[in-house]
Amino acid sequence: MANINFLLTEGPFQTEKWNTAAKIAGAALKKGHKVNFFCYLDGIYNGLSTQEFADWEKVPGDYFNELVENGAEIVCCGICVNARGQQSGKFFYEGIKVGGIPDWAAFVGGADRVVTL
Amino acid sequence: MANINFLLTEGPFQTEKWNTAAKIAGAALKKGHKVNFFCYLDGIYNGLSTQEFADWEKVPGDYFNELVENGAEIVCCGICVNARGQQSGKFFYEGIKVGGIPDWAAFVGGADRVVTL
Amino acid sequence: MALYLIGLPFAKTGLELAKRDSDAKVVLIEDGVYADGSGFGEVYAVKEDVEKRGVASRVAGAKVIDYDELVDLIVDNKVVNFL
Amino acid sequence: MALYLIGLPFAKTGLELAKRDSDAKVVLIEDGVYADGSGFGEVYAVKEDVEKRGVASRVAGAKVIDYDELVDLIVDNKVVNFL
Amino acid sequence: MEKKILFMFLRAPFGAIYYTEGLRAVVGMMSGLDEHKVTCVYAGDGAYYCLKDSDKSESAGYVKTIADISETHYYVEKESLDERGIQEGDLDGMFEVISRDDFAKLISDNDVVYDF
Amino acid sequence: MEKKILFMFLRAPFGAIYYTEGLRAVVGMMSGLDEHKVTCVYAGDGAYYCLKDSDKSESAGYVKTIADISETHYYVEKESLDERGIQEGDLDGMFEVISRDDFAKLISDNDVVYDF
Repeated sequence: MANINFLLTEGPFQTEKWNTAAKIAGAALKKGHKVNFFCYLDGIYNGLSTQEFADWEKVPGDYFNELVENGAEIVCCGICVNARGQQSGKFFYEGIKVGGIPDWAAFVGGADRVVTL
Repeated sequence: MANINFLLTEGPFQTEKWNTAAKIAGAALKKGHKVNFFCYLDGIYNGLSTQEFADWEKVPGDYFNELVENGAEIVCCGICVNARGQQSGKFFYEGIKVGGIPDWAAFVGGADRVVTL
Repeated sequence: MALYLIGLPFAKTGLELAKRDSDAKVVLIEDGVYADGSGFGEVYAVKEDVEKRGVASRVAGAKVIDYDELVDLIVDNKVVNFL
Repeated sequence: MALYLIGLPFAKTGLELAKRDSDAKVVLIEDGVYADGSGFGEVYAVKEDVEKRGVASRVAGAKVIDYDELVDLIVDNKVVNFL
Repeated sequence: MEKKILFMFLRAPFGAIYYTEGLRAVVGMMSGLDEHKVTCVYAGDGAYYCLKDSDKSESAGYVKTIADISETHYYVEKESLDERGIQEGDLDGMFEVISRDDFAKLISDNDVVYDF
Repeated sequence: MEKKILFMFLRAPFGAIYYTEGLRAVVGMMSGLDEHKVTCVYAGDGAYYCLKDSDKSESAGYVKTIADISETHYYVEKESLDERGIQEGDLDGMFEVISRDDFAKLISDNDVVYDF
């Protein structure tokens, strides 16, 4: 089994990166691979548990929460979180952590593959 | 004096649209023009009063708050605000309002000029 | 008179359209200052964007303007947004 | 073996680089499915992206793959990101 | 005051959300008190949206609402199609092909011009 | 495990923030426990960052920190410069010009390849 690290630098809704990331990572988890994410720049908005959009059955955050429930580790850049006014991630899903670039560097150190989205 | 409506569809930090918008609008207000903004899509993140970024003296939100203090009217798309997990704008600067596309349509109706950023 | 605000990635489309407007004034703004605005009667480039990018010599044919001057142009012309 | 993930706006650069790698496998993904991936031995296009965009006939030379197959390719090859 | 508004769709669908949020905006513009008149034009990478087989399910509701309010044209620029190797036969019937010269005329005929 | 990482800077500065947040990331990659080795390459619209007169104040601190950790190369692709009409004399001295063939070799020599 492989260890795949994702770098996600764009937020929900605005582009479809969140969707592609969730789909690839979800498929990887089902196949038994280890998956972790570092959310950088606007990527950190994907951790919010407070998204509400009546047009869609599920909001982007739900997909990332599910990834965590299925064993993915998700860490968001704390500098980016606070710069973007998201208050240390206090409204993030519980399993989505706030950390720093050292976490990302460690993910890369342990990764067999790195995918950016 | 002219009435200038800005449409802002990108958020703080990720691109420099927020900076260009704040600079043009600030110059317009100083010249005595009427300025209003409709923040759509990621543009709504510019309203947050909770941005913290030690590298910069002022964060993007501060510039928009100043525009409001100097007479600009800023309305954010409520659907976008809630989709993006920003809870009806409860952490927005007080003068930055949450509304809908009808507000935007009314701004356009009264505008002499429309600038998108 | 129409004022074409030209940024990236829409510069190519915007400049092609502006060429078909005999009254076009062109403003290169943000990453639009990397675009080739030659061939227009009135071309402007936003000072802060030119200086940050170090492209003064590349926009030599354009009049470099500050935000005050840009506001005057916006007020005096219909704005066509390509940025 | 290297797997080039090709999206927009980096498709042009990414495909030029992939051409210089005799072991390159190319995956057109997201808006990358609009790019011309012809001329490579192994070209893939992500099914969900192809279908949403209605470009099946434009990527006729590519093998259309689902996310499961994409994960297998990612696991089996070094990933080069251009998206 | 009622305005004539041109919505230019210039970004590739579906990488960015503008292709559908732009149409949501069109509905809003037409249904406000001022009843603005809107015209849509697709050019650059936005022209890909006009492909017959592209997924229009997300915006179908907006297109229907727009049609209920008033007759609205959806144009696509011929030069953008040619540059992308798109034939007229590849297009969805709702889109009318126009030349770049006609696109330029649309810009001059409208009061407000949005890039989406 | 220590990795060899290539950071490709492909976006135009300063429209998007990647030009400086990418260098912040480089610092972090080099200063972690694994002490990854990083190489930077500028290509496509990213090549504009290499202009002598572009504003590097925001990233100067990162560049200094990177130099303090280990010798790091900043390459720029010749073909990207040519396509943009940039002469070698227009470049800041910290950037070394390489051919596209050499860029391809960098990709194959590194374990991880980031597009910034």
